[in-house]
Amino acid sequence: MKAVIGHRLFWPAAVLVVMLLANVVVTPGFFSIQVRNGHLYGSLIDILLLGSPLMLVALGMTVVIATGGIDLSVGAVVAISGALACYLISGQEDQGAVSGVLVAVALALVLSAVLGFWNGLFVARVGIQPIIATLILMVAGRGVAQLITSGKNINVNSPPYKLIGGGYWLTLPFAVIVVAVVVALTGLAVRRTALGMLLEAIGGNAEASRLVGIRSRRLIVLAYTFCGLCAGIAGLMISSNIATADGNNAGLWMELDAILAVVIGGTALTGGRFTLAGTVLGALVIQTLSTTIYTTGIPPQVTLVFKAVVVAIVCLIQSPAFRAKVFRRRARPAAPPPASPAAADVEVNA
Amino acid sequence: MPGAVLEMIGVSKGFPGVRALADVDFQLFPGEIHALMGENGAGKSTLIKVLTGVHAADAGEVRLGGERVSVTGPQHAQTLGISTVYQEVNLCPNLTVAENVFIGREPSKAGAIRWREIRRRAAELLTRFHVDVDPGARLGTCSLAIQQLVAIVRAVDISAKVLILDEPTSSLDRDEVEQLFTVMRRLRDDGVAILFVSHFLEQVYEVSDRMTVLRNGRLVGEYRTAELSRIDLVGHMTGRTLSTLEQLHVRDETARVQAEPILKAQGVGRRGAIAPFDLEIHPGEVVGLAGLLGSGRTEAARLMFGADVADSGTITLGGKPVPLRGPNAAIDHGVAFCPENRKSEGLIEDLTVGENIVLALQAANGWLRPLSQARRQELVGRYISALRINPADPDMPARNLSGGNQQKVLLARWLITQPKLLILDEPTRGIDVGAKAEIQKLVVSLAEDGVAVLFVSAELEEVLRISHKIEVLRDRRLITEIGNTGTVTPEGILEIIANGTTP
Amino acid sequence: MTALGVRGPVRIRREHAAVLVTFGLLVAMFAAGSIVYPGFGSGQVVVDLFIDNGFLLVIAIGMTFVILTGGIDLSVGAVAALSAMLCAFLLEQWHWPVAAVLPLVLLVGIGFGFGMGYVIHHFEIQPFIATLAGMFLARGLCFVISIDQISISNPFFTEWAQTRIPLGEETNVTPTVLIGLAVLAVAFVTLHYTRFGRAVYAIGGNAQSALLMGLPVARTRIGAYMVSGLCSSLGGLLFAFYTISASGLHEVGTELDAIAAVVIGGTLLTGGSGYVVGTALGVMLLGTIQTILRFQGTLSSWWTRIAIGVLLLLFILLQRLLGSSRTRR
Amino acid sequence: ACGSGSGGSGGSGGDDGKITLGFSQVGSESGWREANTKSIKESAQTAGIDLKFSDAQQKQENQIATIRSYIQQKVDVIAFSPVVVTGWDAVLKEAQAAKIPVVLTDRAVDSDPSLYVSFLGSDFVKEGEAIGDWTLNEYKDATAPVNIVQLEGTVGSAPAIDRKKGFESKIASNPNLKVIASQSGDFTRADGKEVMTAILKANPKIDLLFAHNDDMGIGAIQAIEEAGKKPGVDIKIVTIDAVHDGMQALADGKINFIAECSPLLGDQLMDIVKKIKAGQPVEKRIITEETTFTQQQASEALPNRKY
Ligand SMILES: Nc1ncnc2c1ncn2[C@@H]1O[C@H](COP(=O)(O)OP(=O)(O)OP(=O)(O)O)[C@@H](O)[C@H]1O
Ligand SMILES: Nc1ncnc2c1ncn2[C@@H]1O[C@H](COP(=O)(O)OP(=O)(O)OP(=O)(O)O)[C@@H](O)[C@H]1O
Ligand SMILES: [Mg+2]
Ligand SMILES: [Mg+2]
Repeated sequence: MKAVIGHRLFWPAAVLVVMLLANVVVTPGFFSIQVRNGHLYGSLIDILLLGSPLMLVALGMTVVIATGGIDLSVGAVVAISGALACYLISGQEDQGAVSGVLVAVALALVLSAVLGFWNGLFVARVGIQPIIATLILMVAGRGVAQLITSGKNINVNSPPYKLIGGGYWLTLPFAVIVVAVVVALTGLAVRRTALGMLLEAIGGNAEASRLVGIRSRRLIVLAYTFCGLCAGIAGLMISSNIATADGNNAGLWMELDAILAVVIGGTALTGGRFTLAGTVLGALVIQTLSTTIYTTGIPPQVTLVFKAVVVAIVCLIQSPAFRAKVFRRRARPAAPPPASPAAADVEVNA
Repeated sequence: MPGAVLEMIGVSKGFPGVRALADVDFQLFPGEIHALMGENGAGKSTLIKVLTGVHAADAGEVRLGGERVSVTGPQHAQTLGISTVYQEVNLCPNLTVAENVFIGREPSKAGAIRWREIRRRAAELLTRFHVDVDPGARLGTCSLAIQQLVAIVRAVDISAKVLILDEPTSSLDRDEVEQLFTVMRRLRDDGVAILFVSHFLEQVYEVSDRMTVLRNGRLVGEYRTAELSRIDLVGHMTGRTLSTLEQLHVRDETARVQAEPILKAQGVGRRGAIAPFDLEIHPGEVVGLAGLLGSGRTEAARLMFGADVADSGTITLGGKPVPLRGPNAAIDHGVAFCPENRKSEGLIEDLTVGENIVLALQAANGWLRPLSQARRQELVGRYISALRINPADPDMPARNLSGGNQQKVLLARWLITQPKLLILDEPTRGIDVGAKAEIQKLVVSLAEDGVAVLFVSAELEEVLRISHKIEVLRDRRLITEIGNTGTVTPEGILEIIANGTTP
Repeated sequence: MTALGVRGPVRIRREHAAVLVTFGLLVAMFAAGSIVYPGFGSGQVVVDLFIDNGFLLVIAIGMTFVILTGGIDLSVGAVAALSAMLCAFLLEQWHWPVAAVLPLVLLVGIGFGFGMGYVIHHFEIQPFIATLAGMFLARGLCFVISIDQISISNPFFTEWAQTRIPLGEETNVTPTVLIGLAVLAVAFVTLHYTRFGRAVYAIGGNAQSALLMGLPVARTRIGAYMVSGLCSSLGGLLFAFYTISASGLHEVGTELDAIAAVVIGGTLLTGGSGYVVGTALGVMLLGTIQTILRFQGTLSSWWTRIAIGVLLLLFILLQRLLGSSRTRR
Repeated sequence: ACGSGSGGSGGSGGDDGKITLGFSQVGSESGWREANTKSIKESAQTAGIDLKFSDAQQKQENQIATIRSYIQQKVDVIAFSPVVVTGWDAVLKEAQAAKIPVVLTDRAVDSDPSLYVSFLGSDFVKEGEAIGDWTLNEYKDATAPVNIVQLEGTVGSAPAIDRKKGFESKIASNPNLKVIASQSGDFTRADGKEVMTAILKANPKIDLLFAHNDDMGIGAIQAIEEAGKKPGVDIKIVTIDAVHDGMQALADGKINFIAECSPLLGDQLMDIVKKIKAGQPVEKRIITEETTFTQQQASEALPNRKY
């Protein structure tokens, strides 16, 4: 029990579970999953599917935040990637051709990675503060996306492209599979190699990392490139899901949601220690929150207040200082005398 | 005898997995200098932090002037008349020296801070302590020793009933220590109660009246300094009877001179930091850098590692000139460097002890070639026990370690890479007597195995004890090199520095 | 960091130099604008810069306090909108007197700051997330108060909004500009001549050390957020003066503008280093870029954005090049 | 809309050449807006008017500053699509003091009408009412309750508020018509789809969907199709705007009815500008010629739609 509560993922997971349960109370069929049209169908599947882009963006963001940076440009990259892919596909004779879609997807992803690389260069080479370096791309990138779409929606009608963000494979949403694969690969890359440790070292103490011989610049550039790539995939998913590239609105304010997901997951914005699983949980919490708002019929004008309250509760619950101060004070009169060391230990660890 | 000004009764403090203090009693009287003794991790700093309210005690009470108080934090402690210098410099690097001395109690008129007054008074204070530093300099640009002095100046200037000094002298030279002691004695005579922590037995014996010894968080006893011999003190601290305090004179002159120098610096210098100098280090040789505070030892060491970039001269490593644009080039050639400021430049506090230890090796391997779990455990385990890092838990966050143990972690980090040249900047800072002897022994045995060591220490005796040759620096200039023939004494070196003999 | 080559006093002057470089670049940019676009180089354009960005200036000044402590405040735009909304609502729907509304609104801003600061300090919640929740809450409350936009018809307000203080021929300023400049002056004095201000810098330098040095860390940190809350709601009121109305959609994204202004002005996001004067320059820079684009007047929406990005980039690169060239490594 | 072509020859008669029009656009938040911008740019060119264009990126302060800067630049006429309804008095007075006539496009403001010369645009309440009328008519024989879902635009924006108002005021007369869910989809396709997906799960029986613009409607159609229902049949859909994609869906039978909100204000605007410059009187309030489309009408109109 102690080990479970002490685990760093306990609280984000608990919050997610509570939120899902709350939904069941309001919408009894919330947990039901059926097979419809040959694929899984249900609210939980929706959450996974619609949360996929956010999970990816937050994943990249986690790695950047681990190095002590931040990437505000992810929303713009999401828009650019979707716009470019749709632009290329819509220009093709046969939109359904797999090869054409593959080329478009590849180009969009390369461009996204290049944009991430560009951010990385500014942060690591030129030495501009990450928030400003990426702010530039956040502003200009949105313009680039609109430039590609000429400010209009680009519709595509391409079944292979539709698969990425809205299709199903083996009854499972393809996007969810992609996310699972990317998360797994990232997890392996980060924890099975020394990458994670080195990134944490850079975020934890940049000067000490330099003196220990870590080639931090390369790794920082790598982190931003990866983040750009993740945002690129997310952009494909979003545009594929609605079969439209919306350069104006795709990924708008997504950077805030992504950072929020990272933080809810338990990674500190100051850099250093990070957890990918926590980030995935954080993204799911956010997606569940939106779905909850829609299904429970919270009026639009109080949506934000509701969000604020939930975010506040989530954060307070997660904060050891809060739990110590509030719950202990209340628990104290009832607590057994300090003679029982086990009880004391739990308190320390809780 | 007047009543105790400060008293701790039955104080306990535990951290997850560690019992840092267990039922400790402690008394401090006005007009005494009281030394708190113990090995690394014995609980000295924890006791001090409980006293000043940084940590809340799990049990026990603190009495001030006979009355029970519950100190809520350093600010509260200050208002109660307790002024503290904590271990490791705890000042604000982004503010000026003068401001660090006065912040929180700035002289002001009608709410507006009087800067001129601050600068004037700071300059006065610094001169009084013979600290030669511009009060307007940003603290972060000053050497660690200066920072330590500034912290002392600040604490002493806060006129208090109780003055607590946690390892204030770890980076200081004799002169500075002497000045500090003069001030301490004067304050004692004025009735101030002083709590003093140091791993230098000579200093403790020189200045303290009484001492309290801790071991593993438990009180061993309270003694009058005059009545306790050093051997007994060490015995109390370590719980063992120790005989290795003596010298270790193992020098083999013949082997090293013939070999090619592992590092050769020609005209290497950096404007504003250190004048161009020449230096050769051979395999198996221990080269000591001696000089007074601010003489440029750290700067010289950093240039040879590429931590700072030299703006003149060439460095030859293993026979080839290597441009050092950063630490990586040096590391690739087998150079290792333990910086003097372990908190900001060495340790990565977020990471665990084990991760900190393997970091240098892993960085050299590159991220794609991780150490296998087994090898990692083996290496970490070996060095934790070899250096007696305590607690011996590789998964503990490094920030939770006591100061001395953190230093050992840094040493382990570089030893693991099996360097050809090991640059150690104040490696024994804050390390207890037993461990210090072990580190010195380690350096000697490394040298016997053919490793070259560049050894920087503020403690001349230590430099003399283990180095084959000594480079003497003054005013950021290397003035001479002397072979350590056994006739050289600390006084002799001081004389060279004073006379400014140039080769 | 230990002993660097550069000695203290030189270093400090270098920091001042960074502000000077920013100022120089700003002037250069303005000069370039004057040469390219007719009518750009007039005094009124400069003054308009202040008029149009007065509220941002005030908000960014508050943000400077928070960033100096090493925190961040995402709620500023929403708190500003809420303040304007509350003000408009009380004046128009409940017909409260101006003398009661204005102080109350400012108090609400301070209260918001206090709440977020309290949570951040005592419950150790990351500033980003605490203020993000504050942003949601404030923005949400706007819509709870009124989903519609509210026009302010209060005579005092409309009077003030149209007051112009002449500065020579053809050039005049609004009183809000003077308020903005006054806030700047007060902030400068507070940061450099009061204990509170110095403690703000100390906490940003190293909060742990500041605590051990016996500084009132809790009070200072919460205070910084209260200053930011106050500045936000004052900024919101200025905006209400500027538009004589309130809307829940006002000042969306202002937090990013404010952060950008602060950081462009040379303040480190990690805290402890920076000047409020730099922030003012940062605000002016953002304003100047917009003005240039307005005078250009031929760009499509997307080229406008791209141009903003490019101008920002050029500016920051030049700033980096001419300013503190860190020769350390 | 109405074709003015090239009315006068080379701008206004005895003036110093071309007319300069300063136009401040809200932003570039949607395809509709882009069509609006394009129309204005193209019409200005054909009309030989020198257009100064600026994008306010959804910020009122930017728009006010832009208008100020047009006053500085001494343009002949200022036109703008206000971001919000309120807060324009001060800057409009400045324009008046500088004797520069102002024309509002697309959205109205609540300032004193004497401060601007003319308003050219749509009436969002009317659009909502048109939808409401259609709904009343469609379900006039309904005996059981009709479950309506509403996808609102951006919270607090004028079109969202007014369309909702217009719609709800109309359907209030029939107690059978019930709005069972009303959520904001932010005027975007992606959000429209996401919101509808969730609402479909929570509400098994939905009869009618009213989306505040075509984009959200199209997003919702996808959600409905993915839920295995037939848009336009199982769930009837009504929207506003009549942009190309919407019209296509209408013609395809996936949408049942659209109230037009035309972005093509360019020609009309240029006409007004010229009239003003020529000293001719213009109407205070010109509602763009807008209509409504049924599926039948859509198929007919589709081939010659410009946007
Ligand atoms: N914040 C903390 N969390 C967990 N353990 C801690 C913490 N601070 C100290 N400890 C542990 O408490 C014990 C006592 O540490 P303390 O710093 O008091 O030692 P010390 O006597 O000052 O040693 P040194 O001479 O090395 O400074 C050590 O085992 C240390 O690891
Ligand atoms: N008294 C001083 N006044 C100003 N600057 C100083 C002073 N002492 C040291 N410095 C700075 O530190 C540099 C040399 O310090 P360094 O750390 O190399 O000395 P050190 O010999 O290692 O002494 P220590 O490590 O004991 O401080 C000088 O170049 C100077 O920049
Ligand atoms: Mg200690
Ligand atoms: Mg040194």
